[in-house]
Amino acid sequence: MSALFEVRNLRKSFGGLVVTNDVSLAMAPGDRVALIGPNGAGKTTFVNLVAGNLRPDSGHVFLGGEDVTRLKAAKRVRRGLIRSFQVTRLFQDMTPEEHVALAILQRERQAGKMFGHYSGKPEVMDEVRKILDRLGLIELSHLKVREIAYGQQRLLEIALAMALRPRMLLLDEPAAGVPQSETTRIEQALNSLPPDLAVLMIDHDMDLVFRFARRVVVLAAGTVIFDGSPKDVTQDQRVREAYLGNYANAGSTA
Amino acid sequence: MTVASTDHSSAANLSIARRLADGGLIGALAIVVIGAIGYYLFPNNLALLTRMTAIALLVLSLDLVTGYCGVATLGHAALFGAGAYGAGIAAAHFGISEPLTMTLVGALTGSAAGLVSGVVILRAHGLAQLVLSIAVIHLFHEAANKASAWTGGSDGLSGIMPEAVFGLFEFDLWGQTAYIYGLVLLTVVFVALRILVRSPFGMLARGVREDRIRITAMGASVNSVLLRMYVISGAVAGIGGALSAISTQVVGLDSLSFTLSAEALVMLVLGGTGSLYGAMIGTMVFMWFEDTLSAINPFHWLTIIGALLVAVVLFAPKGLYGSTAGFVSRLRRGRG
Amino acid sequence: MQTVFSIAVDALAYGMVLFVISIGLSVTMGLMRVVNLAHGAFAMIGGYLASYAARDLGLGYAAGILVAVVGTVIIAIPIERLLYRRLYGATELTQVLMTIGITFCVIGITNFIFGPTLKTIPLPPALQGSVDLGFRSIAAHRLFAIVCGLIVAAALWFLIERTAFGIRLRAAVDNAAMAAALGVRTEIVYAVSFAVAIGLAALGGVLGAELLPVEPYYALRYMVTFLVVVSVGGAGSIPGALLACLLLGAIDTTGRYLAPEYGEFFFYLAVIVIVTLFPRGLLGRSK
Amino acid sequence: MKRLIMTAFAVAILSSAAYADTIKIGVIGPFSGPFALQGKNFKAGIDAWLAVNGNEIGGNDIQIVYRDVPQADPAQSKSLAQELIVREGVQYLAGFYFTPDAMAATPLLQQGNVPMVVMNAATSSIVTASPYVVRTSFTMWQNTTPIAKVAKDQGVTKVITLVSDYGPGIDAENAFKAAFEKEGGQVVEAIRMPLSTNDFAPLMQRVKDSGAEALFSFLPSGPPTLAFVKAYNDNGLKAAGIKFFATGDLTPESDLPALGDAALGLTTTYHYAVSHDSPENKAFVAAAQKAIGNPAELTFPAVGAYDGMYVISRMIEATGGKKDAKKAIEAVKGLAWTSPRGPVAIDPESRHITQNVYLREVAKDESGKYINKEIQTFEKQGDPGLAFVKK
Repeated sequence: MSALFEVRNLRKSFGGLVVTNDVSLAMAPGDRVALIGPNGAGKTTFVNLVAGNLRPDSGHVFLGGEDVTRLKAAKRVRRGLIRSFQVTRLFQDMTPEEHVALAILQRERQAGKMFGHYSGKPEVMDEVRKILDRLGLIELSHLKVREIAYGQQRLLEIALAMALRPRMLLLDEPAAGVPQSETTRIEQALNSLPPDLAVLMIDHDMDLVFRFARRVVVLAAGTVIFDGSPKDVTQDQRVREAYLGNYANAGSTA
Repeated sequence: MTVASTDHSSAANLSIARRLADGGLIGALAIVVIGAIGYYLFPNNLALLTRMTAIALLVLSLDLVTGYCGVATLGHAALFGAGAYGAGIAAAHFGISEPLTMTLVGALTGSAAGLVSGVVILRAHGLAQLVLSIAVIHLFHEAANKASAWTGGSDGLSGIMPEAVFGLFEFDLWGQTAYIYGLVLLTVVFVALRILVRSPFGMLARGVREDRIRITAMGASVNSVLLRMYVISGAVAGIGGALSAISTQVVGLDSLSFTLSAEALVMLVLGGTGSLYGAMIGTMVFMWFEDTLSAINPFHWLTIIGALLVAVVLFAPKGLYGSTAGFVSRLRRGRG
Repeated sequence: MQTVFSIAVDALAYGMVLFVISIGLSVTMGLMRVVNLAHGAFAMIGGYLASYAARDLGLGYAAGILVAVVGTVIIAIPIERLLYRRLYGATELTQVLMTIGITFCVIGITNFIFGPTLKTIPLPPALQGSVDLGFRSIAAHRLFAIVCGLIVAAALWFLIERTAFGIRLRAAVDNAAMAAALGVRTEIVYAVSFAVAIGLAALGGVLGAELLPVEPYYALRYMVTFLVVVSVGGAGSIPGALLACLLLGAIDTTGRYLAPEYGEFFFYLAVIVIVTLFPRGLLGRSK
Repeated sequence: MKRLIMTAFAVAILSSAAYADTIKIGVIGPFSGPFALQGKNFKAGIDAWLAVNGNEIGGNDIQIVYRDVPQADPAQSKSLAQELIVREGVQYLAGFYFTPDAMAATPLLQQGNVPMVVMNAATSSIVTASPYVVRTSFTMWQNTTPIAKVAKDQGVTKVITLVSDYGPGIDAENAFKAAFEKEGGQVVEAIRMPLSTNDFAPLMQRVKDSGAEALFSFLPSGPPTLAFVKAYNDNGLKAAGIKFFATGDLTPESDLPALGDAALGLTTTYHYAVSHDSPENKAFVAAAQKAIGNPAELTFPAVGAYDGMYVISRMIEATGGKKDAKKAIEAVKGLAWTSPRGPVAIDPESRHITQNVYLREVAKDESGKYINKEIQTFEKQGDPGLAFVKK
């Protein structure tokens, strides 16, 4: 059986600097994978390559058996490969309700309609309310994004991803910039994601990673140096060295 | 901070009346009322008012791409001029002089010009985009100058004799027909645009202006949104051009000029980008100013227009409408 | 072959005049990030001052250049303090609106003071007449403009890349907050750069006056040309501007020689192609 | 019903204008913008006429209403003309620097019962657009045709033409070609230059390469003429003996101080030179220079405006101050008088001005001022261009 999502020998370099070096990874429906690594390991570049915001120098990305390497970002989204952003990318002058409605309409290929208003579509409004409610944003649905707190903006990022009904979800540091006290909400949201969805989450917060992921992939200097269960990761020699800044030595002996 | 969240359920179930109002009924009413006031206040100056209406259509069309989608252009008159020449050539060379048909032809040629300039201008962003738009308008201008057999070249295209509207209302010296025809066009276009900017597509366009990457991450193609908007914008500008051709019965190269493009941009920013009201208010204020000042002292009005622009940037940076609306909503919030 | 040489000479001469006039705008647009549509207005003020000094006061060409540069900078300083300061970091549309407004005012006032007729800046005898190059002749003042252009290019490059001021300027451009934290007084750096840009505009206005005569509408007439040159070169890049001027000069001159009636088409089609291929300009700084 | 109301409306306006003691004349021209100098000359010519003749004609006060169209903009011109007729109630429309602006207003004349006196716009076809148009300026054909004869008389057989690529330029090219070929000469090359051209060096090189013995040129008066004349000198064409022929548009008096010695010896044909030697012109120049303020700014549109005012005054006299466009036009058909430019007449057929065209040479007068010195006169020139107007 072929994987839902697979990356084969992905490579990308900027100038002489190799940021993604021969990375391969496969995921099945329902997988919860965390991608971790020290600063500058190339995690965000990897997400950008997978999502189609960057073009790889070589290698392939497959989704549901289809090679999507040549497809533009928007087309990958329409096939169910959805991403969130490390720094929220939201429309400052629109409300959460509008955000989610737009995502739903886009998913249903109705966003090109040049008349009517989403509030006139009960099925859209129901879903909008359901999603906002689930994430505790319903109280804020008519405020402009610039008026709501950052933690709530992060939740809205997740809401948008959910509204797009992903098959494969890339979460780029979903809790970045949010105070510890508020991460609970975000974690709840992550736990309530549909079970058959494959999720690849990037994060620094090890507590969150260990609670969420059933598999951990460690990236260092653009290379996968570990792929296994959360309990093994802290024991791994190379991972320790990577985080302790000794990777160069370890690499030469390996 | 969270005052407005109390009535979300009622707001979500917008009543039909409210939706109609949001759909532009108030705006349409305002156009009709202001139009009627203009008619009775300046019954002998309808030609200027008609011209204002035609230019308002151009500025509205510019607002669609600049205000709603964030495209920087100094070449938007290409769309207006294409509409004007389209309608004019249809009348002068092909005998299509029924005003509604001429308007339709203008809208079509305007859209075609929108498609062409969109394809070129959307290849870059920011400053490079401005320069592309300048190149486009100069190419259009030069092309019309060269094709003088069709366009009359620099002498202008004359011989446009529009028939009476519905065979009843003649376009004459006093310009009532032209004015009312223009006002009806403006109202119809306004309502249509009001529906458009509130539609899912309108939301998508605003999204493109604010964050292209997010729009892509929602699965929409930025360029396709922009190009479609450009075509619509072309139709609106083309209707404006056709109105100009019908009401003045002549089309000149100035309708495809950099100057007109720049003036339209100035009017839009003056009124406030990203709002249909801003576009219309900017047009009205600028043209009224220009007309009054140049009648009082044709020799030095440019200085005063310049000073006005500087004053707007300093004291009303979001444009006249944008800044007033912002002020009013701050006042309200202060009380609430 | 002779034709090719001939076109090359004209292209070089025209390109260098364009360079001298436009380079100040490249500084404001690339380094200060202000789309200064009033650039031509300052060049024109320079031209008027030089004409007044050299012709009406009879001070001579060199003194005329000096008066133009110093005088225009003095006129520009209050404008920078009152108006331009608010444009740093503003949106392009705001900058366009404000600087067009300033241009309109300058045109109106100039028209009022000096009247609508052309003003000339009398050339010294050494720059009048033409120089024989063997296969053709070229105007002496054009050779002078070429030399001045090269000197300006070299001096600017040195100022920006090799001096302490240049380092501060680049730091202030790349990250104003960080530069300020490091003790760079960004306000002063900006004011000085603005003065340099205006001085260059005035210099260009004087040197280019034989080609682009001084009259009130100068400020609007050549606005687009300056803007195009700078963006094709890449705002803020001195070598880029030089390359763009030579390239556009060559395209324009060749077009004018071979098919003058389609000159405009060639020029703007070339601009579209270049800008599409190099959205940041030929040698633009990346943001 | 609507027609009826509108007719009543119209009658009300027309009659109120007809019995007023003040007769309004609407003047449309470029009073601001790059062509403001030409508008200023319109105003100077009109003011000069009023200063000399008083602003009362046949017991009626004259009031001039100016409207500004900075650049060729027919839509604006038309709406201003409409406003002048309907709101201001003007009895006469005058001015019009650009052809499209004049063309745009012609459809209003019949319905508005208003004659139009074109004081500058120089395309032949304007007078054919409406029977209510009279022109007191010139046409490109009129001023260009004689220079072809001059060229031939000087023994030139091969000419290259360089004209600005727009209506008047193309008119000039066609006129020169027609006239020169009729004289047995040959136009070896015809170059059209974009209006925005500011570097003429490559074109001058091309003139040299063409093997022509002379060049004929038309550019609208303005900044490029300076660069053009300088390029002619700087690129060694003058030294190489290639003759320079043009219409007077290249050497208007207002540009001569700027052109300086570079222009000395240039030969042009034109209908008017400020230096024209006649008592009528002396009186005109004195009044017009006073009106314009700076004497150096006085140039050709002023005389078109001055004569236009004369024509209008005769129309007012003929109609007794009443609004009657047909009668007014009939009254001036065939009208002949001595203008500051010399003897002129309104051709009864075309309603265009028949006048002398002069060959002039740029020279210095006794006081060291640059002038267009008249050296040859082509008498009673009509407009040859009318034959080529598409019916």
